[in-house]
Amino acid sequence: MRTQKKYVNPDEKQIKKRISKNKAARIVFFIATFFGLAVLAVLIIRIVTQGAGYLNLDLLTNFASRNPENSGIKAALLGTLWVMSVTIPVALILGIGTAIYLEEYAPNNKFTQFIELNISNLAGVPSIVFGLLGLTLFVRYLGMGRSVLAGGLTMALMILPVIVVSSKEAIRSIPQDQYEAGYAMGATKWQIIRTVVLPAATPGILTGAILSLSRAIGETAPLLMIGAMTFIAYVPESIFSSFTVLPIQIFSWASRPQAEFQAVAAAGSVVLLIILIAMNSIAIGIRNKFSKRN
Amino acid sequence: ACGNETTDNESGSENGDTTQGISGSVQVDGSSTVFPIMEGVAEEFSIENPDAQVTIGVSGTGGGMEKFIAGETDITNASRPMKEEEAAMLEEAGIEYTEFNLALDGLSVVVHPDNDWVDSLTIEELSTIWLDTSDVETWADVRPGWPEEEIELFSPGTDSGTYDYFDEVVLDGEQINREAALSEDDNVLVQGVMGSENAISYFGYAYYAENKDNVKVVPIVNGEGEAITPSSETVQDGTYEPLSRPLFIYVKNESMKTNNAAYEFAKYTLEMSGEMATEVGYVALEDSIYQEGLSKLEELK
Amino acid sequence: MSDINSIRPVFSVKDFNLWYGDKQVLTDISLEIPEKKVTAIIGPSGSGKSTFIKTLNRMVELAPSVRMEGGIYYKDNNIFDDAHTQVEVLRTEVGMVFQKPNPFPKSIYDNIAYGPSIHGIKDKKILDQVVENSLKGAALWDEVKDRLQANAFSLSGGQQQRLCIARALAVEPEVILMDEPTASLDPLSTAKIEDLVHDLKKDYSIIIVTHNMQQAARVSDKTAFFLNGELIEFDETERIFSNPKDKRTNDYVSGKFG
Amino acid sequence: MSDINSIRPVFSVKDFNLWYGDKQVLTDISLEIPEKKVTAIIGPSGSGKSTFIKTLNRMVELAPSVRMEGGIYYKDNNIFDDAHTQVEVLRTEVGMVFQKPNPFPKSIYDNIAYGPSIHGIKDKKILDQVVENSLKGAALWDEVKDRLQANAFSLSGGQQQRLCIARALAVEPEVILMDEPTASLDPLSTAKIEDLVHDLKKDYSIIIVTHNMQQAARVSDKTAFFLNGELIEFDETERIFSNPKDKRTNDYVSGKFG
Amino acid sequence: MQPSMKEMIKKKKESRSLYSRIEKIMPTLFLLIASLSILVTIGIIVTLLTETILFFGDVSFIEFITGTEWYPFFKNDPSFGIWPLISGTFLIAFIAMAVAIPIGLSAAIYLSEYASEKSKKIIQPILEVLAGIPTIVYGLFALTFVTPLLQSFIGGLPIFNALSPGIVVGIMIIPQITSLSQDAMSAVPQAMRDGAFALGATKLEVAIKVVVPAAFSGIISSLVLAMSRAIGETMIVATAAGSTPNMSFNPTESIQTMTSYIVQVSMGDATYGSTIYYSIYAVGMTLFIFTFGMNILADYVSRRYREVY
Ligand SMILES: Nc1ncnc2c1ncn2[C@@H]1O[C@H](COP(=O)(O)OP(=O)(O)OP(=O)(O)O)[C@@H](O)[C@H]1O
Ligand SMILES: Nc1ncnc2c1ncn2[C@@H]1O[C@H](COP(=O)(O)OP(=O)(O)OP(=O)(O)O)[C@@H](O)[C@H]1O
Ligand SMILES: [Mg+2]
Ligand SMILES: [Mg+2]
Ligand SMILES: O=P([O-])([O-])[O-]
Repeated sequence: MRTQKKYVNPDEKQIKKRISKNKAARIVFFIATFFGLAVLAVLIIRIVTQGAGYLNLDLLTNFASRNPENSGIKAALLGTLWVMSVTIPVALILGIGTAIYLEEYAPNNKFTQFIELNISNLAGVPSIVFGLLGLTLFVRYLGMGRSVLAGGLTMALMILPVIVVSSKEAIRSIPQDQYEAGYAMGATKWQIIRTVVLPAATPGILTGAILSLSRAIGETAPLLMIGAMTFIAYVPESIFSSFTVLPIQIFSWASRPQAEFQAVAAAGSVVLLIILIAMNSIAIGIRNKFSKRN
Repeated sequence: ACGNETTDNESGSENGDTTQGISGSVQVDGSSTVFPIMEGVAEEFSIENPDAQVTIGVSGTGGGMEKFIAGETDITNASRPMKEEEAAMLEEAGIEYTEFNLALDGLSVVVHPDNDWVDSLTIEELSTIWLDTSDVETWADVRPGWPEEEIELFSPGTDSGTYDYFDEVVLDGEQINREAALSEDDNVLVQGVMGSENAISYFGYAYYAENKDNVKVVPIVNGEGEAITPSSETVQDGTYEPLSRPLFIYVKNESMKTNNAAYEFAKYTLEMSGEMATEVGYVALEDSIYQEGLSKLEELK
Repeated sequence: MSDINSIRPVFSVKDFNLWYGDKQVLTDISLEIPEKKVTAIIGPSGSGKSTFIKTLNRMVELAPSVRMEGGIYYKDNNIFDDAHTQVEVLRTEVGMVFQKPNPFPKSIYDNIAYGPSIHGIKDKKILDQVVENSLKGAALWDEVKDRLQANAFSLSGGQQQRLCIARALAVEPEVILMDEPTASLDPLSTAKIEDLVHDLKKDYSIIIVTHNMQQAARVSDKTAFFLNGELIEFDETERIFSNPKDKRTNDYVSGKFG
Repeated sequence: MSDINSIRPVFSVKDFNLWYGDKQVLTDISLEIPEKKVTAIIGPSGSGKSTFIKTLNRMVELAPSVRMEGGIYYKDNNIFDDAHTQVEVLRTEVGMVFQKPNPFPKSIYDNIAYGPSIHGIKDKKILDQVVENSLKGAALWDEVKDRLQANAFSLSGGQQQRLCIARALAVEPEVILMDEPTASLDPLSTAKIEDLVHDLKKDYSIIIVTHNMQQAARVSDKTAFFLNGELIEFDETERIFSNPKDKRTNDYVSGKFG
Repeated sequence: MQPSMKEMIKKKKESRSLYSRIEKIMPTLFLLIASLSILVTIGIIVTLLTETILFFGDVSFIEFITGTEWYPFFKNDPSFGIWPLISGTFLIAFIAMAVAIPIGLSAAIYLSEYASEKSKKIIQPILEVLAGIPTIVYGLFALTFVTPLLQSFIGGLPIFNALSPGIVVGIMIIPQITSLSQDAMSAVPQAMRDGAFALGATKLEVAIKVVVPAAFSGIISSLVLAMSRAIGETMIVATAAGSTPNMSFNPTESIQTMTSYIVQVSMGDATYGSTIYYSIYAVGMTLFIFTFGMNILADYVSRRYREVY
C-alpha cells in the first residue's frame, strides 16, 4: 500500500497559510464577541451619565412629580413589587406543577407531545400578544380593571410557558441514576418527586424562574396594553388597586417633552438595570454553584 | 384643602401630624393635553392628602370618554367639548355628568427650528398641507419660493381631542393626509419635528412651551388677517384664533355625591387649575369662571 | 446441576423473556438463585446482564416499552402479581447497587437515612443507630464517622460505592443486586468491595454482575454466563472457570472475545 | 532490554512528567517505541494510558490546565519545540483512533476525504483514489464501496471503527495511536480490527492501549505496563505475560486486580 | 438491640393509608394544575380568534390579507390591508438578523471553540445581560443614541426610521443566537473534534468543517427563534421606528410594525367595540400566527435534523 506516492505532503507554506487563517479567524470571532460587550458598555455608560443628576435617594423615596427634581419611582418600584407578588406565586405554582406533570406523570402519547410542543411554542409568543390576552380576559371579561391583579396575572401567563420549559429542563437533567437510587430503595413515585426530583431540580427551576421574572419586571408592552400608563402618587394597597411599574414609569417620563424628564427616565432605567442585573447575577450564581457538582 | 404650596411640609403630612386629609380613590383619565394640569393638581392633592389615591390615565380625550361611558372613571379630561354621540351614550348608560372649564390652550403649529421660510400660515394653507385630497406635497406647493422639499406631517392620534379640534377647525371633517404619522404620544411629535427640517406638526401649547428650544412655533393668520403667535396674552385676549380652544373636565355627578375623595379632588382641581395651567404653559380662565364652577360643584354634593 | 436445588432458592426464574420494543433482549431464561450465596453474572457487553438483574427488583419497568413474559418468583411469590407483591415492598427487600456509585446529593447521614425515612421511620435515635450499623456493615464507618454531615460527593469513588451499599443495607434487604459495582473503581477500592461482598453473604443473598472474570472467580459461589440474551451456562463458579460444558463459555472465560 | 535499542525508535520519551492541574498523572516515563511494530499499553483504569498516548500527538494539550516536563522525540525532533515541529504536522504524521468510533456526521466518502482536503487536496480524482486506498487499507472497502455517499452513522460500530482507521490512514501517517479501539465492539468486529492491526504493522508503527490482556498478548510485539502514572515494566510482550520482572505486573496480568 | 428495621417498616406500612392516599391524589392534582396551564394556551387562541372574527364582521377578510394599504384611522374610507405592517415587521426583522447572525454566530464559535473556560465564564453572563435589558431602555437607546449616530453618517435620515431600531433589535437578539448556537456547538461531542484534530486540523478547520455542520440544526433553530423574537419585539420599534405604515423596504424610512400598531392603538385606548379596537386583535392574531409558525419551524428543524452522534 505504501508503495504509492504520498498524496498528503504538508509543505511549510501551506501549513503556514492554514495557521495564519486560523489566527485571523480567531481575532474576527473575538471582535464579534467583544461587540456585544462594547454595546452593553456604551449603553450603560450612556444611561448612567444621562441619569447621573437624578441618581440619589430621593429618586427611590419620591413619587412621580411634574417637577423633574422631585420625581421619584416610589410608586413604580412598589407597584412592580405588588405586581410580582401576584405573578410569582401564580407562575411558580402553575409552572412547576405543569412541568412535574409533564415530566413525571403524563403518558407519553401524541396528546402530551402536542401539549408540550404548544407550551414551548408559547414561550416564543410576543409579550404584546399576552397583553392582548390580559386586556380581553382580565380587564374586560373578568372585570378586574387596570388592577394589580390584572397586571400580575397577565405577567404570570406571559412567563408561565418559560417557567414550564425551564423547569422541565431542570427535571429532565436529573441523572437517571438518581431516580434509580430512589426506586431501588422502594420509594413511591411521589416520594421520588419530593425527595429526589424537587431537591435536585430546585437550582435549575430557580434559575429559570428568576430569569423569567426579571424579564417580567422589565416588560412594558403587556402592561401598556392593559392600560397601566398612568400618573400615580400612592402605593397600591391591595391587589385591586391601580398601579404603575418601573418600565411604564420610564416610558411615561421618556414621552415627556422636557429634557429633564429624559434624564429622570435614564435614572429610572439605571435602577431597573441594577435590579435586573442583580437578579441575573443571582440566577447565574445559583447555576454556577450547582453546576460544579457533577 | 387650600391651594397653598405645600411641597415643603411633605414629610410633615406623611407623619400625620397635620390634618388627617382625605382618603379614598379617584379615577381620572382622558386628554393628554389636559394631563400636565391634572398631574400637577394630583401631585399637590396627594401631598396634602397622602391617603387619597388619585390615578390619572392618559388615553386621549376619546379614550377617556370611552372609559367614562363605561363607568370606569370619576372624572374625564377633555381638550374639546363632548360630542353628541358621547353624550347620547352616557345618557343611555345612565351616567349624569357636569362639564367644567379648566383653562385655555393655544393649539400650536410647529416646525423645525432651522425652518427659516415659514413666517406664518393661514388656515387655508394649513388645510392644504394637511388634507389628503389636496395636491400639496412640498413646501413650494404651499407658497412659491419655499423650498421644493416634501413636507413631513406628524399629527396627534385620532383618539385625541387635539386631533378632533384640528379636524373641526382645519380639516373640516375631511380626511387627513395619509402620509401623516399619527401618534398619541406628544413627545413622538416633538421628536419627529426635531428630526426633520421639513416637518410640521401641531399640539397643545404646553408641549410647545416645554420645547421652545427644539421647535419653532408658526404664527397663524386670524380672522382679522393678522399673523398671531400663540402666547398667554394672545390666547386669553382671543386674538389667537381660531386655534385657541377651551380645556374641560367632566365629572360624574354620582361620584361627587358618593365618593368624597372624588368630590374633594374635583374641588381642588377647580381651585388649583388656574395656577397649574399657567405653570405648565396654558392660559388660566378668569377667576369668576372658576368660582362659578365651584358653586356648581357644590350643588352636586 | 443437582445441587442447585438442594439450596433453597431466593429467586426462581421460569422461561423468562423480555423485549425492549421489538427487540428481544432476554430469551427463555430459567434459573434458580440460591439463598445466602454470591451468584455472579458474566457475559460480554450487551448480553443482557443488567437487564436481567434489573428485572429481579422490577427496576426494568422504568424503561419505556418493556414487555415481559414468563415468571419470576421471589420466595415463591410471583413478583409481577401486584395482589401479592407490592413493587415498593419488593424493592425494599431486594436492594440494588449500581455500576456508577449514585449517592444522593445529600449528606452521608441523609443518604443512609433515606430508605428508612421514606418508609416512615423518622425517630432520630433509631436513624442514628441504623446509620451506624449500615456504615459498619459496609465497612465505611471508620472512614466517615467524623463527618456524617459532609456531602456524599466529597467521598472518593470507592467510598461512594460503599456508601451506596450501606444505603441498601439500611432497610435490611434479603437480597442485594450489584451491577458491576467495581467497574469504575481503582484496584484498592475494588479489593475492599470484594472483601465486603464476601462478608455480606453471611446475611444476604447477593447477585453480582461483573465484566471481570477474575472477580467472578474470586467472589462468587455460582456463575451464570449470558450471551446475546440467552443463559448459556449456570453452574458452580469453579466448574465454569475450569471446565465449562459449553464451548462459548470456554471461549469467553479464556478471553477469546468480549 | 538491550534489543529495544536495536530497532530504530519512532518515539523516544525521556523523563516525562505530566500534571492535570495539581494532580500528577504521569511520572518519570522513559521509553522508546520501535518502528513498524505494535506496542501495547496496558494497565488498570486511571493509570494514565490514554494520557500517555494522547501526549504523543499532543492531543493532551486540548485539555485545560495541562502541565508537562521532560522530552518526547518523534524521529529525533522534540515534539514540543514549535520551531521544528508544528503540531498540525505532527498530528498528520501521527494518526489516532479512539475508543469510541467517532466518525464525522458526514458521508463515508467525506469522512475519509476530510484529512486530505484540509491539507489542501481538492482534486476529485486524487481524493477518489485516497478514499479507495484507505478503505482497502482498513479492510472496509468491500463492505461499503457501493454506498460511499451514505452517512457514516449508518455503519455498524465495528465498521465505524474501521472507518476511523481508514480516515487516519488517508493522510498517510507514520504512526497510528489506538486508544482501546475495540472496547465498544462485539467479538466479531474485535477480531477484524485485531487482524487489521496485524496487517497494518507492515507499513505503520502502531501503539495500542487495551484493557484486554489477551488482546495485548495476541496483537503486540512489545508491551508497556502502566500503574498510577508510572511505567512499571516495558518489554517484549511474551516476556510480560509469561515472566514479568515486577510483581505488580504479574498481579495485573494474572487478574489479581484491575 | 432494637426491633429490626424490617419489622418497623412493616408496621409503618400498615398504618400509612394516608400516604397511599397522597400517592393517589398527587397525579390528579398535578393534572389539574397542568390543565390550567394548558387552558391558558388555549385561552390565547380563543381570545384572539373571537375578537378577530368580530373584526372580520366589519372588514373583508380578503381585503385584510391582500390589501397593501393600512389606513385604519381614515374616517371616510379606512383601509385595512395588513401588508404594510407585515413588510414593516419583516424589514425590522431582516435588519436585525443581518446584524445578529454574523455577530451572534461568530461569538458562538469563539465561545464554544476558542475561549478558555475562564473567559467563557465571564463573557457569557455579560452577554446574557444584553438579552435581559428592558426593551424600553433599548428603545430609548435606539431613539436617542443610535439614530443620531446614524444620522451623522446618513444625511437626511429621518428621526423615525427602520434602520436604527432594526440594528438595536439585532443587538438584543445577539445573546439568544449566541447562547443557543453555542449550546448546540458545545453539544457536539469532543470526540468528533478530537477526530479532526488527530488528522492535523487547525481550530478553524475543526470549527467550520466539523462543529458547525454537526450543530447545524441547533444553529438554524436558534436563528429561527431569534427571528421570531425580532418579529415580536414591541417597545424598541414603537419608540424608534415611527408609525407610518409604508409598504417600503427602504430602511431609512419610517415604517410601522404589527406590534407597534397594537401599541399605538392601545395607547389611545380605541373605543371599545370599534373597528379599530378589533383590528388590534386581527393584527395580534397575524403576529401570533407568524411567531407561532416560526417556533414550530424551529422545533421541526431541530427535531427533523437532530444529529445522531
Ligand atoms: N432502555 C432500553 N431500551 C432499549 N434497549 C435497551 C435498553 N436498555 C438496554 N437495551 C439493550 O438491551 C441489550 C442488553 O442490554 P444490557 O444493558 O442488559 O446489557 P449488559 O449485558 O448489561 O451490557 P454491559 O456489559 O454493556 O452493561 C443491549 O442490546 C442494549 O442495547
Ligand atoms: N482532562 C483531565 N483533567 C483532569 N484529570 C484528568 C483528565 N483526563 C484524565 N484525568 C485523570 O488522569 C488520570 C489518568 O487518566 P487516563 O485517562 O490517562 O487513564 P487511563 O489509563 O486511560 O484509564 P482508562 O482505562 O479508564 O481509560 C486519571 O486519574 C484521570 O482521572
Ligand atoms: Mg450492564
Ligand atoms: Mg483511557
Ligand atoms: O390627548 P388629547 O388632549 O389630544 O385628547
